[in-house]
Amino acid sequence: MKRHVFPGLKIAALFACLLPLQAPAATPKTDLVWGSNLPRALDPHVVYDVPMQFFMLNTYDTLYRYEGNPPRIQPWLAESHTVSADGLTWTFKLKDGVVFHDGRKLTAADVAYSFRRVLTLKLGPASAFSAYLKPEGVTAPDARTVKFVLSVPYAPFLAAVPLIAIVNQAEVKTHESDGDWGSKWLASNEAGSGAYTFDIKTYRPQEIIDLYRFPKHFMGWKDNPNPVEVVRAHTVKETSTRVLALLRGDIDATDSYLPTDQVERLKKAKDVTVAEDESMRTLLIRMNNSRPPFDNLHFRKCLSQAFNYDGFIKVILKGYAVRNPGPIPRNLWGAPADLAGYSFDLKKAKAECDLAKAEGAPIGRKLDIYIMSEFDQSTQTAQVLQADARKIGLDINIVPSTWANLTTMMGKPETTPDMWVHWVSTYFVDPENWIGQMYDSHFHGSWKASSWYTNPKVDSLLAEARRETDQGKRKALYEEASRLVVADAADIWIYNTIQLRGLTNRIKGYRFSPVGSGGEIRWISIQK
Amino acid sequence: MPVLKRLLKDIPAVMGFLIIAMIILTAIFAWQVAPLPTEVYGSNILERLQPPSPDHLFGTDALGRDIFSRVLVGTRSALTIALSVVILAMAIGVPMGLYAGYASGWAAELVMRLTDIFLAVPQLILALAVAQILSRGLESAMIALAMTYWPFFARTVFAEVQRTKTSLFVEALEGLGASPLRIAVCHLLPNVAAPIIVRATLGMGFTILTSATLGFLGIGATPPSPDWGLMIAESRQYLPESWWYSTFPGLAILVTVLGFNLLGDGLRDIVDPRLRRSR
Amino acid sequence: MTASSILSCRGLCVSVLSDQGRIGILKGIDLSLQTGHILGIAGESGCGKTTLIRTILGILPRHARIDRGGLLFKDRPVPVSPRGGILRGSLGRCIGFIPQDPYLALNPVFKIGTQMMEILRWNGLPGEAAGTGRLADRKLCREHLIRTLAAVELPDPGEVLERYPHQFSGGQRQRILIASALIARPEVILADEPTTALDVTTQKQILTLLRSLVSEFGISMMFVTHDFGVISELCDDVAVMHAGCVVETGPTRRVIDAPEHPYTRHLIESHPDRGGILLAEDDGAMRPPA
Amino acid sequence: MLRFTIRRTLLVIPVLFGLLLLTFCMMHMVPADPAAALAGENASLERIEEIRQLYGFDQSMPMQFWRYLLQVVNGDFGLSLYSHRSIGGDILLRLPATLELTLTALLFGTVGGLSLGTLAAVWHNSWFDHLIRLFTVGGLAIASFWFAIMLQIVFAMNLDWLPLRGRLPTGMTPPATVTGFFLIDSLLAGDLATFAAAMRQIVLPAMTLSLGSLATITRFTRSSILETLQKDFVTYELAAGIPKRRVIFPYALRNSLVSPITQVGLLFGGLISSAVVVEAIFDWPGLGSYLVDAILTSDYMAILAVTLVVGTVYAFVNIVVDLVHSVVDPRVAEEL
Repeated sequence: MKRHVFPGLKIAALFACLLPLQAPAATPKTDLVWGSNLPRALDPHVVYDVPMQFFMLNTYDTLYRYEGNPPRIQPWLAESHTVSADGLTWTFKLKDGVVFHDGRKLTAADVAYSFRRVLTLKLGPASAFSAYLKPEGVTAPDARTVKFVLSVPYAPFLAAVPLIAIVNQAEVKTHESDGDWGSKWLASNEAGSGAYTFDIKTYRPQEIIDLYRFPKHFMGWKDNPNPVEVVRAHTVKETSTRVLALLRGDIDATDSYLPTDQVERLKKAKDVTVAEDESMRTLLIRMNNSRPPFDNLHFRKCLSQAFNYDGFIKVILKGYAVRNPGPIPRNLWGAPADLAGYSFDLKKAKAECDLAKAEGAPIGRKLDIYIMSEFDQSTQTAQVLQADARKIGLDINIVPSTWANLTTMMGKPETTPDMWVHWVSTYFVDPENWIGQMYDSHFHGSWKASSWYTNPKVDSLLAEARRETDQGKRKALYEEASRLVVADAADIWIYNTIQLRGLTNRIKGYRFSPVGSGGEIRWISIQK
Repeated sequence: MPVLKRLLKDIPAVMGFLIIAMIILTAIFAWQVAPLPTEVYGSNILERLQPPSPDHLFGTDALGRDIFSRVLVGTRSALTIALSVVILAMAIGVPMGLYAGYASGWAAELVMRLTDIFLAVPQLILALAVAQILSRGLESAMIALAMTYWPFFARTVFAEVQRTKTSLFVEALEGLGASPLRIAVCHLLPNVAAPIIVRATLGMGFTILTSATLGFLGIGATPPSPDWGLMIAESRQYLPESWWYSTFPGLAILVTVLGFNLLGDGLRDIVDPRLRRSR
Repeated sequence: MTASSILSCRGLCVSVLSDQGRIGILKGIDLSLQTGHILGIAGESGCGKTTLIRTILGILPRHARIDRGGLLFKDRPVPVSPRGGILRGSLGRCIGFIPQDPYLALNPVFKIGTQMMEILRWNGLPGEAAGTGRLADRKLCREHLIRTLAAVELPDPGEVLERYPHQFSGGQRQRILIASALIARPEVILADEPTTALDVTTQKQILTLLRSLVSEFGISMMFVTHDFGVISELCDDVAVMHAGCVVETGPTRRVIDAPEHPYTRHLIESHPDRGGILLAEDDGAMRPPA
Repeated sequence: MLRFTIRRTLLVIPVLFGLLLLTFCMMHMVPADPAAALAGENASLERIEEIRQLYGFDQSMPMQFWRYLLQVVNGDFGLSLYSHRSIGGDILLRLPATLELTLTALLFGTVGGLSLGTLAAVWHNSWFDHLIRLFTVGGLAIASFWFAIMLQIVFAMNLDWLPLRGRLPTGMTPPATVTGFFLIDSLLAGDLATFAAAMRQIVLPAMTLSLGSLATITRFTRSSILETLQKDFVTYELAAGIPKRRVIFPYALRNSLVSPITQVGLLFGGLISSAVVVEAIFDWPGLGSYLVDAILTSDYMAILAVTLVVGTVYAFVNIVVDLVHSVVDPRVAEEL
């Protein structure tokens, strides 16, 4: 009887039969599966963040490029450059024989078009230039010369040049509509000259990007006998999933922010290594210096000493981070080598708190700390502070939020929260990227300057460092500014990141740089 | 009490009742019962991610807190959220349903079309959108859940009122000149109380599930609150080694929701024998 | 009257298992249905009429079983299954059934044609081997069904097959059910109060139809009812049941005119429409064929 | 049938219009200024004003609503505040993945639920029946995100039987798009290896997702069959000589389908809801994970667009359910 009654069972049995079929090994020998996060869109002039760096460094070229750790700026598309004595006119000479992926020759006009495009769209990387460079300031006097005329002298200009990908002007222009500079098209396409080309057929936004080696890349491939032919970049969202995928060989590389709890496990595994590289990415707790009780120096000093730096770095992060006591990453010039900063001492913290109280600071109120809930470390940081501050009678309330909401909130001191946790990554390798944009009151209103810290002495030091072209003099200026900001306990600076990336052992020649975090595939060769 | 007698005969419903009674007691005395009350909020990072042991029955979490104590204290927040949401949804939905069911005309029609619109999107999706529009945090999550749950009450009440309003006693009251408000509140409402209670009981379980989901997505409760959904979300990056971290809060959700569902089913069978489903 | 009995019960005892143990429902039933006759079975609800029908049809519920006695079909004993019921297959297509409530007996979600075809499928066309679950020739079967529907005086039988039960009135549905009972051209039909759910006019029409079908197809029928009016109109013989026993049996006229058992008398006297019974006696057209 | 479909579809329009109005109102309650958000970090005031005009944020509310209505009807949900990509395009790319997952889960749930429910009803009050009853209550009490994680721990992490994440193994090329459903497209392309791989990938997420519908459908099938078996027509069919297995399947089962089927519409809502977290957990590139991303980046336009699209899909699923309902039970079609 049951034979007739339940066709469902037959279907179920059919499904069951299919299950034991092992999926065929999908990865050929010269393919590489990259398991890091992917950019939200593909236009390097619109989006600029860490996932974009991966895409941009592989598919586009730039005038100069950072290589190595600590990063050194190197000529790339440009052969050389000159600066006028007043620091306003910068002239770049291009290399010969560079071709785009469609075979067109790259000329100075493409470079000028790319910079103008960024400066007009005013998105992504534009903020590094908008204060001193107008679109009209970029010209191409001849096919191999690009000239930039700045409106004010700006020493970190060269450091920011590697941000701008050079796009194929002719190709982008054919896809322009309504004066959008082709941004609708470029959001899901690529028009570069980089070492890899992008395949639109298999593209799935934020899910899959397939890259193919570009044999005619201007650098040539002589240095790499076994290059990666195809890069299949897949987003793997959850870190624990990512680790498992690496262990099972589903992917060849994770992102470079492995949770420290997983590192031990990967180190024990046979075919996997963990690349540990100190980067330039600082973690800090921001304090809104304009709002009581954070306007009180004693109170800020109290909180600075109420955070368990060692416990956080040594126990929770298992030592995979380096204490960074000031605003500038300790491995970058401009960070004072002897800066001690603050250390965890609840007794001293309590004493500072009492002083603040005596001065009338309202320390009894509930203090909000905003976190980005998608980052576990951001939560943990807030919780470590919360737990210890409770011991000295401070009531800290954790508010989860998102990057987009937080950056909107930083526009005004009234909407800026009491505290928030964030990282400052390497957008360009110059102290300006950190202390310059974080503590100069000119930048108030941007998320980087969200402490609303005001100190005229610091402002003038930073302004001078911006004008000065001699790096030795600039170093001294930044060191002095750092000491002042730390003495004011403007924020709670915690660590400089050690980037951890899991790699399978087929990967050779992995090169880490804080810019791009080691995602430049052209250096990697595959062991056969 | 014939209702109670019939309920006692229904073994699953009695089980549900006992589970809920236990959970309510746990919630009330959570701080007394929890073996390590200081470790509910206070971190103890030297003892992080310990597996279950006699000291820590359910192990410890990433900040070295005792998961057993946190799960126990978590009953408080789970019940508070569920109760607030259900009461709030009732406060909106019941008057709406009464009005739409008893009065007629365009306003009543509008109320029912409004419920149509709210029911046109699955509750969780709408709640996500609403919670996102309000600022983040537990309060907005609760408001979002109530905002999206009231139509269920309105529908239930509407249907019941439609059924009873044509009955003789209502017509008699109308004949006696009782005011519509009086009829609705004093005479119709008690008649629809039973289905409301059933809906509310089932809604408690449902709300606990949904709010845990919101917590899991980072929209509901905030750290360090011992919210079950949040705990599971926090546990994910420690898998599969720290299996206990996600297992026990999940079991807590399962047991609690099971309790409410069992009781709710039992009540429904008694209130509406036509809907006898499980037997 | 020729005394050949086509179907008879001999000391039939049926009991059910309940919370209080086994309870006897039928306590030694002796009955016989004469070939070509209509046997009325009268009695109040609860007296065991339905159980008797179910026993004969072989659809006793799981907790019921035959304790003693049995059935004879054409004087041959009908086998009993190990579970204690009649084996349905052993009577097969020789027996047809008309249920009580035409509103409930048809499956609402299938077309009439589908349902009748299914019955045909398991009973087989007349003259063929008994149903095997397969249909030999759809066209032939369809023609057979249309013929059968025409026999119960349903207009446009081809159309009837394509429609759903809810599209018919109660009387029409009962005709469909009668047709269904006739599909296999059985020798015996069991009718379980087939007219109680219908209004008086329809009831009359159905009874007339039944009578004419019985003579047309040469069928013997066992007709269960609690209504002596119907019995007097339709039946040749009557058996009166009370509390699981047959208390009186005999030709209809004799039993109505001179009931022997006090219970029979009580039944006849309590009939609301005694006049109807008497009227029927005088109505020659309603008389059984001699 | 056609008239029924058309009328049923027309009934949906006012509801969707209301939903549109609701999302429009919600969009204007958002704390962030959409123009400022679109302009990006460090944008100048003039640039924000330009964008405000370009997108019509400076017009009157009814005008804005009209614009929004026209846009949405054309499938244009504007640009994502986060990726600056077209939201409508991205949703269209991701919708098939979600539909494939939810429909597979629904298939698991329906086939499994009908089988389990029928078995439980046929073996009424046996140990199997009791087990099934426990499951039907328990299955609805399990948080899907937790169940997903548990399945991952057991089947993917520890036993290593099934893949952990994704729609295809990494490095495998998706089949040529015809329907957007990998299971169907791979079969159409005759690519059995891809089909098998896609099948393995979908098992865990679909199992997680189907849990609720499996429990519900089992429960309704079981009680419905028990109820049907009490019906007169079942007795009649038995009496007419139809064997019991035939009476149960298909006759009684078809009668009992009505109440489980009416549940399917409701269940689909639950499926879509659970899909949000389940997709996020299994990295399933569908609408659900798109929504979670949008939430994490406060991409309001995208959130509201997903809400609208889900509402539309939900409405149409309910129409299909009603159509199936009317096929199963001919009386329904005449009521409307």
